[in-house]
Amino acid sequence: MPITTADVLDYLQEVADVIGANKEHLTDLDSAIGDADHGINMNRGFQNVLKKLSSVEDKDAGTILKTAGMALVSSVGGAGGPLYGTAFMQAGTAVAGKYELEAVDLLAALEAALKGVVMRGKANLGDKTMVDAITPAVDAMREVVQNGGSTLEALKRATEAAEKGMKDTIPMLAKKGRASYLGERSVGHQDPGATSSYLLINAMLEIAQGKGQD
Amino acid sequence: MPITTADVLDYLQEVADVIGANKEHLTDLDSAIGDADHGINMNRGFQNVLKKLSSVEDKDAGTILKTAGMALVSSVGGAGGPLYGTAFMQAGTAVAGKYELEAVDLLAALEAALKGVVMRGKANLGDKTMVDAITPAVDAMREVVQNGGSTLEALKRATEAAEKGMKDTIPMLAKKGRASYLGERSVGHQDPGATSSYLLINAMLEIAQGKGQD
Amino acid sequence: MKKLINKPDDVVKEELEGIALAYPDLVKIHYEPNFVYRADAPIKGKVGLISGGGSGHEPMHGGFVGMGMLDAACPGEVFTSPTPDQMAEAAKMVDGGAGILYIVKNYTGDVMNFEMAADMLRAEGIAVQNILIDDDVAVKDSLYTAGRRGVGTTVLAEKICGAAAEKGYDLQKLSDLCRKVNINGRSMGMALTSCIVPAAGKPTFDLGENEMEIGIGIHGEPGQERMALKPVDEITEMLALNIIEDEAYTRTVREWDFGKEEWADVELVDPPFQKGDQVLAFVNSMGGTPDIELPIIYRKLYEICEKKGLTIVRNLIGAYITSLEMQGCSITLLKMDDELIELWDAPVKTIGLRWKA
Amino acid sequence: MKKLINKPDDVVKEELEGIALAYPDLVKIHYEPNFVYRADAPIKGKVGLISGGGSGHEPMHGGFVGMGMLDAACPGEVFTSPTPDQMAEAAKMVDGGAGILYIVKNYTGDVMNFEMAADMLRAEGIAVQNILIDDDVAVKDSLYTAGRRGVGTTVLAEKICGAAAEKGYDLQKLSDLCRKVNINGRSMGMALTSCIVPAAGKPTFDLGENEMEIGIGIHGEPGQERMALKPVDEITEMLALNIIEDEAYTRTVREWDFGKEEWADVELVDPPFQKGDQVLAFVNSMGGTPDIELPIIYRKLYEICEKKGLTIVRNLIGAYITSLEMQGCSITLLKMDDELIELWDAPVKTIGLRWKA
Ligand SMILES: Nc1ncnc2c1ncn2[C@@H]1O[C@H](COP(=O)(O)OP(=O)(O)O)[C@@H](O)[C@H]1O
Ligand SMILES: Nc1ncnc2c1ncn2[C@@H]1O[C@H](COP(=O)(O)OP(=O)(O)O)[C@@H](O)[C@H]1O
Ligand SMILES: [Mg+2]
Ligand SMILES: [Mg+2]
Ligand SMILES: [Mg+2]
Ligand SMILES: [Mg+2]
Repeated sequence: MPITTADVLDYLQEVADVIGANKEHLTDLDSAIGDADHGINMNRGFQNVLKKLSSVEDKDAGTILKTAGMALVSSVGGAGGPLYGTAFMQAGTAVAGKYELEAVDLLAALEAALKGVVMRGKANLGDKTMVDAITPAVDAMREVVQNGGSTLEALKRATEAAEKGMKDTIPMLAKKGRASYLGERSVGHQDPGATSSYLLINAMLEIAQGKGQD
Repeated sequence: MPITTADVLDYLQEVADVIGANKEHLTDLDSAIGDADHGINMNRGFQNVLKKLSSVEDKDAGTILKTAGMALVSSVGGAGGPLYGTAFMQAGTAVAGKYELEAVDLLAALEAALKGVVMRGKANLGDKTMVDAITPAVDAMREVVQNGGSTLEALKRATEAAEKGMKDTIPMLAKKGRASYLGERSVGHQDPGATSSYLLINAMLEIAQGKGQD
Repeated sequence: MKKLINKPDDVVKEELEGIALAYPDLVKIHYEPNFVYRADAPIKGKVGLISGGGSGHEPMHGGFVGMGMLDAACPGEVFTSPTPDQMAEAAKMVDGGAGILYIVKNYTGDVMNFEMAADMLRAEGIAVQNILIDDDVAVKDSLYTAGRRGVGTTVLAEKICGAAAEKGYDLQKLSDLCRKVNINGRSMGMALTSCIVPAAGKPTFDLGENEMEIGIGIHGEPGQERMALKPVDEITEMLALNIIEDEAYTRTVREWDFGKEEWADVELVDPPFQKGDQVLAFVNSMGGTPDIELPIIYRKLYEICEKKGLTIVRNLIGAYITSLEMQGCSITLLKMDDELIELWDAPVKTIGLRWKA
Repeated sequence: MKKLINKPDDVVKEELEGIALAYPDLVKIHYEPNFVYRADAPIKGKVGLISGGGSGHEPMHGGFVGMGMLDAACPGEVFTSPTPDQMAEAAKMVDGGAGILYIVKNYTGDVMNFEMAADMLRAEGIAVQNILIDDDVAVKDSLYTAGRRGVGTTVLAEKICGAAAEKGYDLQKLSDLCRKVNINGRSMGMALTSCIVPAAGKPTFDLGENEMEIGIGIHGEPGQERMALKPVDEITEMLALNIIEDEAYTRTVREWDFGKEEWADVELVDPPFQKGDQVLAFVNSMGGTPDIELPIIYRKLYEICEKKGLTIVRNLIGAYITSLEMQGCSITLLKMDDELIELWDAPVKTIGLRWKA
């Protein structure tokens, strides 16, 4: 069973729920090496996404994702807004016109999202940003998809990789974003953006698993 | 042995020491029902008194006390400055020209001091001010002196009475000074000014006792 | 104690030294006794307007010295009334021959010290009047207390009387104006946190994480009531209603009787606010409350005034009469008329208040 | 959390509502998207000067909207960069036909959002330039960080460029001026206490009773180093020397290339201060530091500048770029020349900064 636009809508609802549940956690992480707003910002953003969805419920996956991206850009602010906003808009462009997404489409969307984040933020791997969670997830997914694996399998591997990438940010010294001002003091803390990225990828897995499909 | 001008100078030194030692205590009392400066103010004032004494060391008791009063007026500030300043100036006027003070002179000085405080501050007995410590002290002293008692005896009784008067301010509801703004909340706290007044009277006793005289 | 200071005993002295270096065109500083005075003082023929009080209320009063406001300000130690010699020396420095008006906040210490100073000046032949500011409605009666404290209205009186002195009001007219401002102004304040007197080194009072003090003055003293923290709309309503619904307040103050040449008891009555009154609304930070919170208070105050039939014709929002780093606020309403509005709008050029100059 | 607010989520909205009620002659407020703009906007033929950033830095930026300073300010949520739609809508509202200059503090979020906004405006045919402020010497290199943060110099740039825009500088000249202010301004800050982001509800960091943070930004974030509390003279010396002895700082920023019609990397170098320089000295409270402490800092700063051969020709002392209720301070030095002095002295009429008007 491919991912349908209903699944995409479910996914955005799931993300909104998960971000809401992790609002304080993300903000705490941002307190340690940032300015204590990442959870608050992301939550405001995805609540706004939910509001905007009703007008595009019957549209293709690309339109839905682009709408979500625009909603994020105009409500999150900070670094997270342009980065995640661009990610969703680029993902939407990658699957423009489609109502059903196969594993290869998902991969294309995630690859486009990552490219968008890097284009906008210019972070390199190891800079202690969301890029450190998304990049390994995209790599893992690509490997599964290129070997003909299922969507579920691809998302499982991607989630594992994102989780590892997220945890790997702990010992890193930040070189981008607000945490970079802390220099050595940024070491030993998990990056909030990498954490939200993991949550966003894990939410895809939850949706896929919820469909009980292979 | 009458009180000499050397004793008066010793007394002012003793007061400066005692106030210095009780600076924090007086300030703490003032924190509870005032603005946390009584000990600081009194200490600054008596340190200034010490500075001004050198020029009047060889003068009569009246001049010494008036000099102390003026030093207090120009350095204590707050309510304490005009009140204690006036007290010392009036006491000085009461013993103007004298180089030796008998019990009756001391009584006259203390009576004048109290009158000065009341003239300036218009507090009544029971208003929870320094008047509540000084008044019973003056009364006790008068009784002893009128019955022909010694200076030491008079000061002992005055000190006891001042101490009781000081403690009696605890249950009082303040009606004058800053504590009066607290209304009912002023009840249960000892008045800082009554406390410094007790210390000032007790210091006279210390000096008299130090002379080992009757 | 966390403060940007060196030694507690040097705070006021070093503050004055900094002001002297920072604003030489505006003010000069005299040390021992300490006072701040207009760089261009004395102004011939103008009444000298002077105030003073403990330090720790900055920008009041030193920050209000300059064209269109005070001629001099006498800073005491933190929260301690200055001494008569400061006040008298300041007066002699700025005396332009038209007399001196002392604006005195009603605290026992301030009142006594300013009265002693006035007596000293008169002995030297200088005409001087003392006008009290006693506007704090948190103090209910004057019979069983030292009377209402002088708080927010002081700032407004200094601005308005400063403009009038600049315009040439004589001592009598200026005293009448100051008294008029005082009886038409009312204030009330509250604190979220205590402050720390530098020389004391610890908070004057302890407040729980969910508590606040209502009815505080400006000396870091506890207020009249401690209560559970509330949303700012409720706090604003509590303060504003206490002010607006305050009844006529009667008390006796001492002023100098120039006819009889002696201090005289004068009975003053504050007329209550009435529907239709025009007011100046002053929302004041106690020092540690940041700018982001003040418009939120003003927003509610505006709504309440509207509901009560009061029209806000002018406002002042900011930290003007403070208690060191205390978090909290006070509200002042002053009934305005054409004279007061014109004087309020007149140019002023001081460290703390400046417009049209 | 002790704040004079209602619901944390409503802070910015209610703040704006209060500002609208308090200063209708000065500014208007647009909601959804939120921005503050001059009551008399647009001014025909004048470049529109716009800034913005997270809320919590009041009076910056909304308090700097008005004659002689900004045309509009875009407030984000507390400590969160505003969004591109706010910035673009604000620009369209105040566009007087001479283009828009965005003054952008160098934070990843602010930079990205303002770039998106500029792209949106250009798509509608409006000329727009983005000039970064990155003046915080606490950030040593730009290769391994997001580059120096934009702090105190922002206030000075807004005042100076505001005066220039009023005088008729075109977009190119105004951009050059803003860049010149930025490369000649340097700042550094410190904190005695953390602050509390309303929506977070607890302090961003915990500091011991005898600790302070050195090298903080303005978002309540911890600084580069935690150390034992020191007397203010030592703190001032530490900040001032870091600023004065800072070497040439080189980095690459993105500006719009009007010739090629694309974003271009521009290398900028901040020239170090030199003996004989004339400077503006800006002593800033982080929000919770009371007025009494600031002149004490200025006093020491003055002494250090003198020793280092810098002449302070202008100063600014107060809470202008803050981090909510944080106690602490920052120091900014800006090298001045005749052009900057004249523009600094020009009339300004905003909520937060006002003279000669
Ligand atoms: N240049 C960048 N590229 C990619 N991600 C970045 C970049 N800068 C910051 N981030 C991410 O953004 C997160 C912070 O987001 P958020 O707190 O919403 O924004 P802000 O730092 O503006 O408060 C960081 O944890 C990091 O993962
Ligand atoms: N009207 C008054 N008459 C007599 N004593 C007074 C009066 N008002 C205040 N006091 C005394 O002054 C004391 C406070 O002194 P101090 O703290 O130095 O002054 P302030 O209240 O101005 O800070 C009170 O404890 C009280 O004993
Ligand atoms: Mg953040
Ligand atoms: Mg006291
Ligand atoms: Mg006092
Ligand atoms: Mg942020």
